[in-house]
Amino acid sequence: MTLQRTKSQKVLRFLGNNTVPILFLVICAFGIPLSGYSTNYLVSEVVVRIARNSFLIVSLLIPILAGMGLNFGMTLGAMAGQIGLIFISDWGIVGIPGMLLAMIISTPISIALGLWCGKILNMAKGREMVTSYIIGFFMNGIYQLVVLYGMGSIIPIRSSALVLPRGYGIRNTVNLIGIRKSLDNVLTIKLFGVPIPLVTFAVIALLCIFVLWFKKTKLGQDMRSVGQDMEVARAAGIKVEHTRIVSIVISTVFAGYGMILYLQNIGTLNTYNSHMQIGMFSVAALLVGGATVSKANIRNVFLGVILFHLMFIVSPMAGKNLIGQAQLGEYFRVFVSYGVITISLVLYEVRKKRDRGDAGQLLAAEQGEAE
Amino acid sequence: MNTQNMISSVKSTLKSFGLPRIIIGLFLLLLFILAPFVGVNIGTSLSDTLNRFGMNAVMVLAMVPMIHSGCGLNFGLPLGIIAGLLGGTLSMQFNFTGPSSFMMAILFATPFAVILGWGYGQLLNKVKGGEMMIATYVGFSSVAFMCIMWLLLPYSNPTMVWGYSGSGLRTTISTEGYYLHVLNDFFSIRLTEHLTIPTGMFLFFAVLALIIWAFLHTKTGTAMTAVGSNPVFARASGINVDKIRTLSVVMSTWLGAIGILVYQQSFGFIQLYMGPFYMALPAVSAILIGGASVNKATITNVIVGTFLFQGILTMTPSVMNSMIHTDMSEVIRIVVSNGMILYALTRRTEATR
Amino acid sequence: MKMKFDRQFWVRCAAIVVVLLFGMLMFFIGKQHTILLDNKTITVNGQEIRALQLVEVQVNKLESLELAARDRDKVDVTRQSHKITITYTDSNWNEISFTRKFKVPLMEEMVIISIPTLVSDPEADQSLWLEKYELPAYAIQASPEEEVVITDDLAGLISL
Amino acid sequence: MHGYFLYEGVECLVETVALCNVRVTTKIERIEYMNEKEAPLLEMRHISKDFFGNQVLSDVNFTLKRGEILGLVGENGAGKSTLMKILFGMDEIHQTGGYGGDILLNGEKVAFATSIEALAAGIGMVHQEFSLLPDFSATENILLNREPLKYTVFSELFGERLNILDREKMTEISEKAIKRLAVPLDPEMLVSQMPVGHKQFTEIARELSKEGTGLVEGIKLLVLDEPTAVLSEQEADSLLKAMRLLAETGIAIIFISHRLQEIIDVCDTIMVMRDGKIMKTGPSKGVAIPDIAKWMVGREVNTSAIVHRVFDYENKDIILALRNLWVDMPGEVVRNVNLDVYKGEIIGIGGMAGQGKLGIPNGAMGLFPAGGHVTFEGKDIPLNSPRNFLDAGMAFVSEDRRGVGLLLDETLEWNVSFTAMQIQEKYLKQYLGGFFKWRDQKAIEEETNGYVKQLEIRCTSTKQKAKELSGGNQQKICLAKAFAVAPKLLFVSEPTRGIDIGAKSLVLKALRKYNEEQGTTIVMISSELEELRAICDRIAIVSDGKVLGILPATTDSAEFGLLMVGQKSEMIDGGSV
Repeated sequence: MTLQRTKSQKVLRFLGNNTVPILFLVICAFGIPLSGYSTNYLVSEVVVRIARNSFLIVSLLIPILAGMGLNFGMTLGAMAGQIGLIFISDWGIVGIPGMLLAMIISTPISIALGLWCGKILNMAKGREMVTSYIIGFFMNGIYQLVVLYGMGSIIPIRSSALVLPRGYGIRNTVNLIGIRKSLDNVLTIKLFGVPIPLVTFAVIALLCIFVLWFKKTKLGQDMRSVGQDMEVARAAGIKVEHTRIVSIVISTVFAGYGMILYLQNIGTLNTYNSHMQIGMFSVAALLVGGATVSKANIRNVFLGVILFHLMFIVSPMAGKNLIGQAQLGEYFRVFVSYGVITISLVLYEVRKKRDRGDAGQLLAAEQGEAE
Repeated sequence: MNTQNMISSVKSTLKSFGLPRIIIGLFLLLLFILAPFVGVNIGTSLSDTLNRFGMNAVMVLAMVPMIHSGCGLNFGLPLGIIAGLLGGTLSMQFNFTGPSSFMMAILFATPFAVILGWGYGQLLNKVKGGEMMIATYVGFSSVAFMCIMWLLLPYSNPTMVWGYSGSGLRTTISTEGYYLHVLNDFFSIRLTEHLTIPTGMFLFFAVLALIIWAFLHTKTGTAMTAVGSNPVFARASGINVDKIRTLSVVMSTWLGAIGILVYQQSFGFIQLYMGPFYMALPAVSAILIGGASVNKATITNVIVGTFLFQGILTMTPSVMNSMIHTDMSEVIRIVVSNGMILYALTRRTEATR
Repeated sequence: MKMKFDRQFWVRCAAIVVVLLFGMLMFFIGKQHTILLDNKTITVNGQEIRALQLVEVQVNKLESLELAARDRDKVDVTRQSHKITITYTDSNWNEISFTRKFKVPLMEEMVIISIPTLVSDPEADQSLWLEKYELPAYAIQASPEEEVVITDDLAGLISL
Repeated sequence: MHGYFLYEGVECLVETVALCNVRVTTKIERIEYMNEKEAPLLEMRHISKDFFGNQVLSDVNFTLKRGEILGLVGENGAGKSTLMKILFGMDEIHQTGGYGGDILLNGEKVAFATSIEALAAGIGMVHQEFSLLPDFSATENILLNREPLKYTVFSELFGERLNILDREKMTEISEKAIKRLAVPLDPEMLVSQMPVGHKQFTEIARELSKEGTGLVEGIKLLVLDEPTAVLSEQEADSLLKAMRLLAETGIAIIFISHRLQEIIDVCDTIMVMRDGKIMKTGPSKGVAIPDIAKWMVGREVNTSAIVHRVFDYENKDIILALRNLWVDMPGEVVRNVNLDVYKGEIIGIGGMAGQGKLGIPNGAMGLFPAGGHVTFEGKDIPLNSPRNFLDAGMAFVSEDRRGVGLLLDETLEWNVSFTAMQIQEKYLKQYLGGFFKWRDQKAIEEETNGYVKQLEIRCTSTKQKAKELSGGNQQKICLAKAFAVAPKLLFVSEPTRGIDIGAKSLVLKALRKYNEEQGTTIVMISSELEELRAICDRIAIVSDGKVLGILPATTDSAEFGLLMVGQKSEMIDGGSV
């Protein structure tokens, strides 16, 4: 038996379920003309952003599958990736071999961090998100300890271009000229004057296929069941804790690779803050794509990247043309990124309550009949 | 037998005190012991510690009401801070000077704190269970939103706005000539040339702490604790849970507002824009270090915690610097504070329910 | 967690080994070397070898460089073994061109090839005409000023 | 002490088996049966169990043959579920010091350490509450964590779990399992969209599907714990049909239910438990509901101290009137209750679990969404607001002590004084003309100490945390809390649930005493009829969310038994006294 709803209720429900994407469509609809950018420019920019960010965002999908919410702990993976990059740029390994080597280096670090993160999150069931968020901060401290004090003193770094003049610690920015765009430039075609890095897209496509395939595996199935109800899963003999940890490990490792992809496109590494925002922006983008804390798919990823980064590109210019201050636009997009996360988290919680409410209404309706 | 009892009792007391707290306490003690040997003046560092204690204590106190009513750790502190910033800037805008400016700042801040807190409380009532994460992001987005506002709001006091454009507030504004040190210098006692006690600041904190302590002993205060301890029980006793929660949030927000004003009057600057962004984390970890949990906190926790935390923040740079000539204080701050929060989050808090 | 020496265990070991080997391979083929091509008059064990008036040098398939006397130029290459093609006209105006394979030591960031030495005896061992090159001290101390490290992760927020 | 008629039971069994052979089996199977005659499928000998001195099972004996359906009936707390837990070797049995007696499966002695082992031996259980995943299809749920897999190369490196699910095979298996039940259950349907009956079938199909998947060689015994409780009539019928089908394939079934008609319809043998003993074991043939009811109820509680009193309803006015009350309390839905409570009486509300008796006070209090009319002393009390309920001068001692009744992390003083403080401003010093209401620690302490003495609450001090007390003492604290508000009418819900005998009688005495001294009207809800009969003046029996009838407590327990199972015998005229 299902509850009968009126048309208006249905519409409201639809709006309620897609608030964030709709919101963003509106923002972009206003922002694009205001910014006065040419379509061509915007498209090419967006293409670049897709190539740059989507891998990172896809790495968020698997913990959501396992019901652990948005993995703000992906920053851990980002750190691992950066460490890999620091090493290869110290050794002077360039091009695609350089990237691959960086990935190989990052993998064990990611796995270790992922395991640790997963264990912690198992200790904080029901509070995964805020915990993973704090884990991000905590690890940032450790990361600084290693990179700012360890590297050059304990961990050998020879290149003077990397090490601070004081003799240890990595500089604020590391120039990744060696691997800059090395993947993007392997094979690029121009569509209507829009350069498209085919290989990068191929890699991303591969990852998407992996995720789809993964959902079909036993492990994927286990994660789905754990995500729905840990107790039932445990009763059925599924190793709940282990499954959750695995999901985090996978996510962390992919985040590491994603970070390497991201940085090879950007070309310079901000040693001490690249990783910190990446988590936040990826999460925001995913949510903009219409994902929730409990449900997300590939479609959300790409829709998210497009909408979110459109907003990102246009807002400074729009701000400039609107009030005459580009800075305003920059603040605006920061506000929006955080605002989006806030809104979707709130909506998620409210929706959870509303669905419970539905159950109540249903029973009340029964009583109505009974009376 | 007796010794066993002894040991067990000692164990239990240690347990109740909490391992991380002990470690941090000992660490701080060690720093104080080391200080003279590495040529750090105890007096200076002690008065620094006391000063920082006074600066931050109120913001830590702002955690208490929300923890009591079961809203969890107030990661949304920046909201309160924004109210404080508005109050401070307004009182400067209207050219109040000296102590009166501080009074006015509090006066101006209050309505904002109440309104913001009320809305924030309503929101948190809608998202019971997910408070902390949402609080965090409410804080962040409000700060980001205010960044826009600071640019747009029609402030005109030349000491506050950008010189060249003549509009939009500066990133840091000096409280010089307004409420700089109004509390610090109030009856401040100078023991040695290094060691001064900011009496006024302590008194101010003491008053607020007393008010909270008293409140928790009133009818409503009792209700608040009960709501935090077991909302269903409270409801079954005819308490309007949502109302109590909202009240607690308003209180926390207001205390946050006052807290930042106290901070500024001692620090000497108003930090706008991204300034308040991460201010919640030190406060949160301070109260946790003091022995609070996600759903229990006392005034003692506030005092102990703030002292330990600020003590470490002041001591580590000076001592470390003079020992190994590298300033790792920043890293230590990050690790200690967030480590503490992690520790608290991973405790089984709803065990008895 | 107990070790089981079953098939999967060995498969995993193998996988790890493969990955490590692959990593090393990447190191070899990805390592970047800078080769300085130098056309200066130098004296090798007593006898002076004069620089060539004009010489055309090509490393691998990279575009060829023209070096006049006392010129120096550089090429960036990855991998270790390369070949260098040198084309010049000798004293009695007939053009000579020869190609020579050589191997750069793995860990060398930078090596210098003295063209005259190579030309004088194309068959000579590469140690005669190829040697590692240390940057002069002043080049390393490029930035003596202490740079402040910004660990504040908000810095990146605004300018992204 | 109660005698139990084992010999009788055994006789009947033999008879029954003969019966069911004739009824259900083909020649070949019959031969099997002959062979197995000596060794029954399941035999339980002298099973006994106590939870910390509290005897819940004593000397339980029964046997079960292949293809036999055993109906297990008994009041709540009669020991049914404990018996099953022992059979399955559940953890809580081991943690509470194991059990006495032997379990024999196919003649040889078994003692399962975990339910997994029990499963491996071919015993399946379907619990009362579903353990299904809403967003999974029936198939996915049936084969949860037992999915057949297709090999992929990755599994070599990352282990089993990276093999792909073999969807075709899964559907095949689940369809096979469902076919055995012969019910219209779509294997691809999501559980969240299923009617409750289908969920139940999915659960059973899961148990069936376990055979032939390596894990189990074959399901021999199914335990169904109140499977029909949540089902509609026709759903229940199709389930019963399915059970017969299974039995005919030689699977033995233990069927626990409160719906006696079903038991009689479907079971070969009926086993009635009471107070952890088997009261009666016999063939279902020819048994009438009243008999079963008689066997079920009629428990003795040691309430010897409490003597029946005669409460005259002459010129007593109605203090509380419930009219068309409906309450949406999950598991205890109240549909349409009409009830009058007279001033100064103690009225009991009884009935089977899940029939809605608990819903009544919770709804009246406003803890769960409710509708209808509650009139107290002539005034209509707005529903869904505990405050109004309390202000009117009523109080409620909840059955959910830990969840609703207590502040586990706070002191006894707080627990006792809190409600009174909040509702009636007791224990408060008022300053500044009532603007500032200060907690009066001294008054609170005195009050609490008073109750500690009065109710003989065992505690180190009134500063002790509520969670540190035993169940009985926690219950007393709950009473104290209610007494503190000096209510005109007191709802007491399951006051003796989960507390030992001694505490029980103490609590009951306290209630009776309070009623007599303060003249407080008491509405006591309990699933233990005898306890109600002990202290109440009248007892209302609730079934299917309605009051079936109200009888004076002195009525013979058999009558109540009938009412409980929804049977009205002619001599009962509902409502009036």
